[in-house]
Amino acid sequence: MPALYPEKLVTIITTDVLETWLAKIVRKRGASGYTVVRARGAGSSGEQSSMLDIDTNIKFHVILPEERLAGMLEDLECMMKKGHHLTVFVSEVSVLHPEKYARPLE
Amino acid sequence: MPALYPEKLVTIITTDVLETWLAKIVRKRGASGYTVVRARGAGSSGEQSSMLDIDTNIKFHVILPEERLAGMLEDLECMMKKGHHLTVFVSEVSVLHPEKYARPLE
Amino acid sequence: MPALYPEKLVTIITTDVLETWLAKIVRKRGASGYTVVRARGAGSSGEQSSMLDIDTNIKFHVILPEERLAGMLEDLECMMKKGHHLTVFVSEVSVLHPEKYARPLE
Amino acid sequence: MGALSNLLIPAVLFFALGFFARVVKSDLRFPQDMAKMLSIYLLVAIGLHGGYELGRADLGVALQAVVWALVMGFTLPIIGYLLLVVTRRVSPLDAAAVAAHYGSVSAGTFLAAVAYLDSAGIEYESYPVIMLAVMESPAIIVGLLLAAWTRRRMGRNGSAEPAPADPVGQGGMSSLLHEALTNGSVLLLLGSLLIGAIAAPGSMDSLFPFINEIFMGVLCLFLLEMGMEAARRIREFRKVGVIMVAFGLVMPLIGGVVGVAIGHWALGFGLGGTTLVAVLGASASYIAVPPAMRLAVPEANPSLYLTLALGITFPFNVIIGIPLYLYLARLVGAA
Amino acid sequence: MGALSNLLIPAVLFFALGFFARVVKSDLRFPQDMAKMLSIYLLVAIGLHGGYELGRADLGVALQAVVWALVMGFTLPIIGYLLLVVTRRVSPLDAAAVAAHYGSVSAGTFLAAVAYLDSAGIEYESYPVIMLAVMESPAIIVGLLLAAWTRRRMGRNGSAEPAPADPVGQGGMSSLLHEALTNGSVLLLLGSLLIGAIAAPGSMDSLFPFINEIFMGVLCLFLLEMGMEAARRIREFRKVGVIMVAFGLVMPLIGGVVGVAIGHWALGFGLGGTTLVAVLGASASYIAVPPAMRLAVPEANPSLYLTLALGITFPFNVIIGIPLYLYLARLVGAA
Amino acid sequence: MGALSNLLIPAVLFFALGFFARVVKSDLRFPQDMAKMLSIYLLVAIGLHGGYELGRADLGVALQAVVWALVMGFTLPIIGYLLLVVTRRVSPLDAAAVAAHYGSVSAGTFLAAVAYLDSAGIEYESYPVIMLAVMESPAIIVGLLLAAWTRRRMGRNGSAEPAPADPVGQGGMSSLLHEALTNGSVLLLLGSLLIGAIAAPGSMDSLFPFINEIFMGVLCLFLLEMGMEAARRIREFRKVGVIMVAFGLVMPLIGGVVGVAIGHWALGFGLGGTTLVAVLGASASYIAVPPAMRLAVPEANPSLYLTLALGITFPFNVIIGIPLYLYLARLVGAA
Ligand SMILES: Nc1ncnc2c1ncn2[C@@H]1O[C@H](COP(=O)(O)O)[C@@H](O)[C@H]1O
Ligand SMILES: Nc1ncnc2c1ncn2[C@@H]1O[C@H](COP(=O)(O)O)[C@@H](O)[C@H]1O
Ligand SMILES: Nc1ncnc2c1ncn2[C@@H]1O[C@H](COP(=O)(O)O)[C@@H](O)[C@H]1O
Ligand code: NA
Ligand code: NA
Ligand code: NA
Repeated sequence: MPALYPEKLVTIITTDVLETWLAKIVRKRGASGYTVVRARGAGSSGEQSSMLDIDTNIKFHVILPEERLAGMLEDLECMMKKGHHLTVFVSEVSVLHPEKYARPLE
Repeated sequence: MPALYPEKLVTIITTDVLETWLAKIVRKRGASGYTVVRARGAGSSGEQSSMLDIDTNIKFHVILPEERLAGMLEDLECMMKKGHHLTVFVSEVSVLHPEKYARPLE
Repeated sequence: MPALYPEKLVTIITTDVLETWLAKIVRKRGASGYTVVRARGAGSSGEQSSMLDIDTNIKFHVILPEERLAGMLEDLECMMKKGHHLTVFVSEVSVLHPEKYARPLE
Repeated sequence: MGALSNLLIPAVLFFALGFFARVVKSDLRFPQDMAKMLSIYLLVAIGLHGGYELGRADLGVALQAVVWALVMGFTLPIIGYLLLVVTRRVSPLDAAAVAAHYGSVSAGTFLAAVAYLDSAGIEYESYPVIMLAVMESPAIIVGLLLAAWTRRRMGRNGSAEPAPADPVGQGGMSSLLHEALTNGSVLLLLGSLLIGAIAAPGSMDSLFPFINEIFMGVLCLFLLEMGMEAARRIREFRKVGVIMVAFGLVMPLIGGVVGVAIGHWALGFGLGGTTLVAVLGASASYIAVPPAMRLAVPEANPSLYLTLALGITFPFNVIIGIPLYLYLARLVGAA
Repeated sequence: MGALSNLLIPAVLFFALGFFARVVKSDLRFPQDMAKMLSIYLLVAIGLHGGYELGRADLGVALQAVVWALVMGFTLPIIGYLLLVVTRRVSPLDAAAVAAHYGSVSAGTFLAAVAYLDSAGIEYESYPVIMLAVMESPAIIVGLLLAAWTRRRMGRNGSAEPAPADPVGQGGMSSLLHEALTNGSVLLLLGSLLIGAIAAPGSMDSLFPFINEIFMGVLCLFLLEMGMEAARRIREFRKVGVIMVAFGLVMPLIGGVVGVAIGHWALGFGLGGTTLVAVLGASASYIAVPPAMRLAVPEANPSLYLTLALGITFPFNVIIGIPLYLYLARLVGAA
Repeated sequence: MGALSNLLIPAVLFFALGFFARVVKSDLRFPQDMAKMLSIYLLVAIGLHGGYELGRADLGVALQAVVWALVMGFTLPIIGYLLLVVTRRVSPLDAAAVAAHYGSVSAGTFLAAVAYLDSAGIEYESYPVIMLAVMESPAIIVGLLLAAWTRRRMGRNGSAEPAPADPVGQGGMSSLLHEALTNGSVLLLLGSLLIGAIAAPGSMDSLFPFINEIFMGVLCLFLLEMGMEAARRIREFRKVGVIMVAFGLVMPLIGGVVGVAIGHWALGFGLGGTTLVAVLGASASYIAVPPAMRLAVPEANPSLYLTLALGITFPFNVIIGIPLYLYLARLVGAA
């Protein structure tokens, strides 16, 4: 079996208006990429039906090495302090080629 | 680094016809919100190509505190007993502000 | 509380052109099904905006028993060796009815 | 004009093209929501058009048409259920779910028939559009009743444990009835009919190009996609078994004959109108009924009813059924 | 012609149908991106149409119209902000975000008014289209300035800790201004206006069927969806409170009166044009301003401004406002 | 009429608008599937239109056109491959993948040329549409062969380890050939051509408004989106390097000259038809070939061929190429 190596997966659920900002954070914090999925949902700021541009959510995923996690979370924390609604969670995952996730996105 | 706290993430994959029922369960079981993503797939009940209304799947996510997990799973179990096809799995995640997930959705 | 059993969740992020190949691997390796979500993103092979057919990503999920994981990963490894760009990660999940994931997809 | 040349209308040809694309495993694929969007347009266009004419038509006949639509919608599922139970090939709950589809109608088949009549230069009444709108709900209701009755009977025979309590109290009859009556496509069609009928005189003029000129083209694209879907479903015919496939071919014939009878004798329609009523009887829903059955009869196997309605009955009707019902309508008309 | 029969135009009826569908909890639902696609078509069609006429119109008047549009776009949010601050029902930042919406415009309301005038056979100038295009940006800019000013004042009073540094340096004024000026729908509308005005003579002919014939039908579908969205939002009216609902009804009246005054006296438009300017003043944006406010004023509650703009002011304008502003325009015209 | 006023046709202006929107970093964005839907419409419309005319045209010439299309589709990639290998700027597999794109065609460029000719009042034959349909597949096949041959040569030189066994046996030549021949857009275009040609007389009439009247508008929206995509891709031109950019400008010129020669001398077309054949030669696929290359030549870098085809060659052809090829066609026609 191919060897597996531990990495962190950060998932952020929020309005799609913030997508470009999140992509900037990814670059700034040296992650190797990100993946975005369109979503709808409900939470403390009401329902987001994804029917209009103004109420579409995204699920934003970033895999990154443990040592880069703290910086990323600090930036997210800072956005939340400014008033943005982010649902953030971190999971443990195992990847096939860890060197792929060490190369920052240009 | 901002502190992280453990929560449970329940993911349900099923036909989108059941979305409103799942949202009702979320409210009933006191989760703070949910997120839905459109999906296609295949399983024991055939292929769901997501091309027509009648064969679209959803991935339904709920983050909730460990102590509310059992109730949620019981409701899902009960739906499955009635014949509904649900693919359910639970993962361990870490979140930034656990109090956010303790406040039930109105 | 309903009992939970451990399974492996394999997630593959790649171009949607490879979807049918991944579905073939799922069948070959005896997984019970798969779920696909449309995605966009960025990585070492540039941005995939999901605006045209030619730059759409997918998130491809397969839940399968631990003993079938190795075979699946070998096939994915082999695709990557041929030059395909796959972002692959494995997570630990708990499911309600493990027998569901033991029955291979026909 | 030969029967074959009858089939050479673009709407049918596009259906065949879609079917062919799947058979040769082409990667031709529509964007996810395109079929839905096209069908919204088609429902609105046919609704406005029919409503506009109904607003100028005989309300008595319209009412009669509604009544007969309800009769068909309630009767056909019962016939289907009995046939299926007799074959003993499927569980009684599967039978209830499948039967419900045949009491309802397929807008795609109906529109293909309209294109067929148009290209043959045959006129038709506007009443069948309103029948199209009202037949969805009774079929769902009968399906629910048949399933409930089956469950009770099975329970009495001890062959099934009592259903567990519903976690969200949503599987109940009343909430399912509500869904049957407020179904989205029913509402859209009825609403458009009403708007077409009551819109201020003159204000409809600016809508006519939209509902008339691009109608046939949109229908062609819709049937192209439905051809692909039908071909995808027909592959499963081996799983459903030859008896069930036979049901999927016989049931539309029964519905078509019933429809011809109702159209000609009960409603006194002409050749075109009678053919359309036959198509209403013969066609099986693949829009409103499947989700209703998923919610109400979760024990039934969706791929069974989808394969039958979409993979067997739908292409049968588009290719063979429509000219056949027209032929029958001509027969009774000449009699 | 009675006021009621005025409302019986398809565009308004489809809005009502969508509203009704949500009220009875129908499962009628448009595909995710359909409203967006329809609105792209509508913006392009109205832009090309308006541009074609502007290319043949008086540039002096066009310039005047732009100036007055800017004046409205800058003034109305300030009026709204003051009103809201006086009620003391919402935080000052909420007030800034809400007010910005009322300086901007709702293309859906504007188009409903166009349909209304068309069906009443009332002519209108093409200048209001260009005003529609330019009013989005100033409103956003005033919103940003009001929020910045509010934050500074709150900071001085010690009632707020200083905002944390922006992790991506994107919340800054200049990057937000850039977004206000290059907003997608503004660009699309301005671009189409320009193309309509400069396209080589003759080359527009092949476009006219596209922008004219199907326009009303597309508008009906768009308003159907917006009716559903309005109904979904109006349910939240209890959360926003009765004072805020009153604001959502009074503010369009103020904007409508201002618009009538500007249209009639400042710009010298006729009955139709004056009505359209009133609608520009009265309507509140639900396309460009909400995302801008989400980015720039994250502390404000989105469901507050969306409920007001989409759930209260939008249906009010479509059902009551448009005929009312026409009535006002007729009054001042007769004076 | 000056060259500039030639460019002031709406189709080209909308392309420029989309390009501009990206350059100023506007947030204008189409819904995900809108470009796909528009292109389905465009392929069906042009197919039906062309098929209808081909059904009434000379089959001998049509056959000749097909043969010459195959010749172009097979030859141009080989020319491109040799050019690229000579530059030594890209790996041989990259060269194979890039070259394949230039043997195929871009429907968007073709349609822009049609709009261009229409607005200039220049007539054109219907045969180029069928050439458009058949040129996709040979280019893919040559691409596969070039890649296979390159891999064998590299293997012989020991510069590459043997490719690992395919886990799903899908990378094989035969399954890739199947994909080349059943490609979705090829099938859609060929199917529509056939339907246009064989549809029962009279039955096409109800389709004409759909395929004619809204055609130019849909094309404008499509080119608007493609303008945005081209601008997004052109930003990467620095990554691909100046030599490759030069290739993206020279290759269409070669293809255009070849096309003019074939159109004028081999096929005897008039001014319009010759220009369209030149556009077929000059344009590079960004629909069918890229996914085929992803599957068949995974070692090649997609952003290389997408940047060239979509970011360099496509805008070059739309803005400069089309008038240039028309000029060339006029030259040889006058000679
Ligand atoms: N408990 C939860 N589980 C899953 N998703 C959630 C949860 N809470 C919030 N979300 C998602 O996060 C978005 C913003 O949440 P909120 O900030 O609570 O409004 C919602 O629209 C949901 O999509
Ligand atoms: N092993 C699996 N891995 C991932 N998704 C699955 C799996 N099995 C089923 N699914 C998803 O769950 C849906 C319903 O599955 P089923 O109940 O097996 O028909 C399928 O359409 C898939 O989307
Ligand atoms: N670090 C990462 N985190 C999340 N998704 C990633 C990451 N790296 C790559 N991806 C996804 O995988 C796709 C292919 O990546 P790549 O092979 O690096 O081009 C990208 O388009 C992203 O959607
Ligand atoms: Na029926
Ligand atoms: Na306003
Ligand atoms: Na070419």
